[in-house]
Amino acid sequence: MTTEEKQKKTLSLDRTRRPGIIKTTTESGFEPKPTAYNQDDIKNVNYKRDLGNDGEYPFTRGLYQGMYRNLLWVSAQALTRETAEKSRRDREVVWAGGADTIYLSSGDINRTGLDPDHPLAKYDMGYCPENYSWRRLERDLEGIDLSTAIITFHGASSQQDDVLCVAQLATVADMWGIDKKVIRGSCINDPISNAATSFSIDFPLDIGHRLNADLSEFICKEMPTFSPFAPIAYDLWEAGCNSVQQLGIILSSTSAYCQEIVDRGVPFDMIGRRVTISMPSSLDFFETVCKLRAARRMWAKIAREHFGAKDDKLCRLRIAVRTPGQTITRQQPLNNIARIGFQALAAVLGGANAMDYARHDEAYCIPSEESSMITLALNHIIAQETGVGLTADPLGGSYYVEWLTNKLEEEANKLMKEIEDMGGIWKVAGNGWLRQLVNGARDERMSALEKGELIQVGVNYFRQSEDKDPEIVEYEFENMDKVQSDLLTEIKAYKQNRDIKKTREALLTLKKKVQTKENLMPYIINCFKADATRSEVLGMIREGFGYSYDTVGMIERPSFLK
Amino acid sequence: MEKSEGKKIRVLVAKPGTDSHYKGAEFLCKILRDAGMEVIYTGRYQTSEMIMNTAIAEDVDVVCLSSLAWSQERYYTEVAKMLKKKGSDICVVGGGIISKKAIPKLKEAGVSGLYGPGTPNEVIINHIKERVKKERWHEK
Amino acid sequence: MQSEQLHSASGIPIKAIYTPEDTKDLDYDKDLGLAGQPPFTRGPYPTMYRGQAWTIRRLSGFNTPEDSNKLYKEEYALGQTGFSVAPDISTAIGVDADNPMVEYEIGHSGLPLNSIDDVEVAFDGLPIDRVSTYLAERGPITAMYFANAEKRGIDLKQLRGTTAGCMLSWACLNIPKQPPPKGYLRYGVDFIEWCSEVAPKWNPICHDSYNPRDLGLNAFEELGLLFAAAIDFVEEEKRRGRVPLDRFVRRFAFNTAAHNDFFEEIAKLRAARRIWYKIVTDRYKVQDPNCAKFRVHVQTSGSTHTAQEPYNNLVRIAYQTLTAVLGGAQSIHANGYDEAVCLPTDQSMLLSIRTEQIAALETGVTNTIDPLGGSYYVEKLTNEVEERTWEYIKMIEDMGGMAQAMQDGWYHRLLRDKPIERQRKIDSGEIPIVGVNIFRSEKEPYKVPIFKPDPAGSREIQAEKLKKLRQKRDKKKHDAAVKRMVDACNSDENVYPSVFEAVKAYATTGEVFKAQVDAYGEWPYPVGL
Amino acid sequence: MAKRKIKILMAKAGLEGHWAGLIVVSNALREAGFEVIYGGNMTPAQIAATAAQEDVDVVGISSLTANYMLVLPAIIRELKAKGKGDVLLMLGGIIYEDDFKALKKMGVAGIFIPGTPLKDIVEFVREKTMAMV
Repeated sequence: MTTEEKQKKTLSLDRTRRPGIIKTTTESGFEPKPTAYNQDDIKNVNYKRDLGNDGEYPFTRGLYQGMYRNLLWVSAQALTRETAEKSRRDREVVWAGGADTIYLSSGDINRTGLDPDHPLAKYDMGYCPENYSWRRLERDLEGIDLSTAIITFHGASSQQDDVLCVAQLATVADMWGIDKKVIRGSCINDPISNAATSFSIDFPLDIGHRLNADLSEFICKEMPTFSPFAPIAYDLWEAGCNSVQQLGIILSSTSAYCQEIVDRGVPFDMIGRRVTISMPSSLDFFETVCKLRAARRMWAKIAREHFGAKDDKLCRLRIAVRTPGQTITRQQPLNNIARIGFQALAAVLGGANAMDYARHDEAYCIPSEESSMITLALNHIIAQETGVGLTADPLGGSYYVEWLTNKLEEEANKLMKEIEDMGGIWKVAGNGWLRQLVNGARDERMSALEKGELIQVGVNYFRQSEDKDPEIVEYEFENMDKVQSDLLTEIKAYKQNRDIKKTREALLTLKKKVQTKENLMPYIINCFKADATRSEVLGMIREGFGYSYDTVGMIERPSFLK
Repeated sequence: MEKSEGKKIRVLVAKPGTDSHYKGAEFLCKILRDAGMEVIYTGRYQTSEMIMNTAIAEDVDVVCLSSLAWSQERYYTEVAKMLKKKGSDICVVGGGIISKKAIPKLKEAGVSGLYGPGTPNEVIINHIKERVKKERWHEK
Repeated sequence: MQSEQLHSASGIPIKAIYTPEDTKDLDYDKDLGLAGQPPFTRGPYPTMYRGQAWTIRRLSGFNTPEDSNKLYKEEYALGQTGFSVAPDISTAIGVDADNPMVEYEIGHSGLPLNSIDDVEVAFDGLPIDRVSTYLAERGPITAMYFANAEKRGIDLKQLRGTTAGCMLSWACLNIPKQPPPKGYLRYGVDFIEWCSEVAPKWNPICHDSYNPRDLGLNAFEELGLLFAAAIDFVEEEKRRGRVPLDRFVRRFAFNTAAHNDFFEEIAKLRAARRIWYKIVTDRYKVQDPNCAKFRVHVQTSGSTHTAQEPYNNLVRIAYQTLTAVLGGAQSIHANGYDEAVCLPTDQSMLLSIRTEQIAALETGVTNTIDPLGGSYYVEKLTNEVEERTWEYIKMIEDMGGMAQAMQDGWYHRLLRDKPIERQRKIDSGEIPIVGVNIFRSEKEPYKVPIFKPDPAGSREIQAEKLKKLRQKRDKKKHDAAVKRMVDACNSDENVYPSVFEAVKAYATTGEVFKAQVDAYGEWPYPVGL
Repeated sequence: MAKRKIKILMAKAGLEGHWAGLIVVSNALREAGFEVIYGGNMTPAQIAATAAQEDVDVVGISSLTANYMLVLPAIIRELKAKGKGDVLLMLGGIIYEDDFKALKKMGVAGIFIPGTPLKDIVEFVREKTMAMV
């Protein structure tokens, strides 16, 4: 036990009175007034203009009439295992347990833009699907009716990965002879937060910019029931950003991404219905609630005022919420169940449209089946036991909640204005300003944790000695050596047995098309159909833009492409 | 005279493999510098060979490996082995999300520390100082 | 998958959306006011958790006073900020450990406290002069506690804590050797009078609706019982006129259960504060508003826990805890997640304390006061709960008050029928319980660590102590003190001064209770199918 | 001839107060057509005496204070003494899994933890008492 902890301990043994709360500011640093809020604090609120009923512009109180009374949020559970068979086996367990989506999150290799046979991949391969070819994805989707399923791609902060995932999905659909228009789902496709956080490999922003627009346009035209993008404020939170920064950056990105395709002549009507963002449910309970309410209101105004949406339905912002893995502590892992519980409840009270939960054992292993089932039960307990879904926006009208919602909107608008004045979000993402902002936020949070201003119970507050074995069952990977050598044999065979001329032609065409204004998606899809692998596709695009073939600069372009 | 006390401790902070979580590593660099050590950061996407070569070229006392990917067990042991093979006595310290099972194997391979998230800074710093002191006794 | 309920857990119809329309009759100053201001709807104190977090306490105690003392020290080290003492059944019914009647009860679901010596051991080394203590008993044990405090040189005038002493929870425990309700009332009121004089900072009674609620009553029925019982006490004192009513009610405390219906539980606590304020000021014309503060200890509901997938209970406990926080409770007991599987392990004890700390220190819900105040839904629901509660109180008063309703068996018929009704609703799926009647997993359930108390031997230890006690005490002094106590019980003077003297003369718990019960005769509970 | 009604004595071993479970199960059994004698809190001697006097076929015991390992042997002893060693004995409440074996060995035919669907308990009794009628 450190001296500091000792002090805490003796202090705790010598409490003469209960302490007041230690941190009296919200996550975004607002200092609520010492007395209770009352109607004077929301004098300026005009019900019709600022709130409106459920399902009415500006959607502050929820996107749909009656909200969860009629339709619960979508509950997603990411789960991947070391082999396709195991992944399917365990996914079927969570589907049976009430998870609604086919949630495919890529691993480090895909996100870095490598194939399993890359030298840097040797030990990392196999922990995730490793869909280097469309046939691998096909295996994940085997026996699934694409016209009824909801497919969620989570490139986990690697946008090029989202592009390739959707391209592979489109390939599978074509190969199966399924109309892409019926496929429901979403991808992140957010190059700006990549640039801001570089949670994945630093991918050239000019490529990201082009691919983002190509993918969005392609989805809007070819897959109208699929979300073209879901800018990920979640990553911003993990990087240290508070609610104001999340709102300001993510809504700037969202409208920038819309602008891109509008500029390409796609009517806003085709985008408006699918606009989605991915928000974290951070620790601060009421900021999470208000953040979601503010986001809907802010976007509704942007859609109407900036994009001239006539139909209110086009002003709806869908919000998918994830509870942050970063709040999961390794100390006393079962405490995390309460954390996830509070974060999830806040999101539901804020009117989330989809939920995706961290698991309490994440600081030890990839989610075990047990932890996944507990989180699913948590989802069902909110939905079926707590009765919070009985009425839409149950907190609407609360003096504090309305005040905080206004405050967040006000501050976030300032940030959006600031970004606009500096030349727009693409500009500040490119010139490093955004990255600086994020790093600053990160350092602040780190030092707050260090100083104990930001409390993590069991970590920097009432920490226990850790000799006690945590009550969790770790998921264990089986026989990774074999999994990995099998994977290598497989990809070797795949590359040998393909019609190399066809592959070569498709890839070189793609590279050529980079110089044109054409949408690259069809050409990427052609490459996959011609059995090209991910890194080959990526390599051609990179070279087309004048970058090195390999994202980590270790290998040369394969000989057949020379 | 004893290196760990006289000369500044030189640390190489390295991220093996494709794991992209850099926050832990960058934060580690910061706190070690604040603790008066000389810190070199390899950045992400390193192979064991690259790490070993830098470590020897830079003549560091300690290599701190950080990874949140499941390959860490093999990378950490590999780096430790390679350094031994080269006759180097550079100590290898590991951190990240490490499964309970892996810990004994890593210790056996000579990788110490193995701190998970939420470890107080001074615990890491003290460990590195102690470890270096122990390994450098012969330079007295 | 769609939520079927369109009414709250207690059957209040819930609309799809609440708007300013629903609160247009709300008169802010009259109905809400700021926290610490009448009618205290938004909280009894002006700064609430910003000034002082709620007390974290868990009702606990097992095996022997010695073992329990260790447990209390452990809990305190983990950050618990108050002690909460559960006597075992033998102590609860007031029978000494060496009585064959309680052969199998010693040290079960609580600790035995047979004499002032046991109390001394149980609290040895604990800072009872600074931290408040809750005693789940009716008076005699508190007398021992006071005597022990005196012995430790603590000024009783400064002593903080609470004595349960509520007839609602005792009667529904359905245990033998109990006096009839009017006896309860008499000793209860005696105790309040006595405390208000010797220990004015002590809460002499905690009206407690936890047990009836957990047997299947709904939110407003719970409040109805709670206040009907409290009113009985005030009426009794009004009849006696021994102490001024403001002094009498000043330190009334309350104990409720937190159930699953999130907003109804919050509304319940807000409504309760407004109702109690009206009772004290409007009905009893007590001038000092401080006497009208509804101060409440909330315990999460054991009846909502499932033995299936026990870790799911951590979620239920977290949400129930949050309702207590958002509802403005002064003290909270988060249950152990494993209480449907075993007696709480030290791991589950730690987790429930942590759950409260996470709510208090990580979520920021304590940043402001009554954060839900003004919400169209919550304010409307608060009014709805209040209305129905008044009706329920009236119904009980029409039966002649709570004590009379108990005497007549109404209360016990209620407690017999409610669990059956609840079970029907669970079987029919009207009350959905995850893992039990929905999403029930067919798989082999995962294991959770188990704590198994071993009270075997507790009985011998306690019996031995009693033997020694009976030898060591000054027989003459003791017999005289007990006689004074018995005489007091059989007259209509306040019994507690004599109880205080008796326990100091080493009268045992059994002797004190016997004197009290004999004066009225044991009351046979009117329970059967 | 008409089947006779199966008689069941339902009681709490000892004095603890959590009797909701006992009432709920007793009621379910009665609604299922059994003749239920609701004993409430009883000592082992009282249980055996009533069992003999009423000549019951089944005795149901509820325990939530983990005192069952002390009480059940006593109950069984008393039952045998009263010549009712052959009754169908069931136990419900907070029962530790690692006691199941010992309890079965003791002669407890059915063990039911919280959350057991009532119909399962009713079914159990019906099945086990089939032979008796």
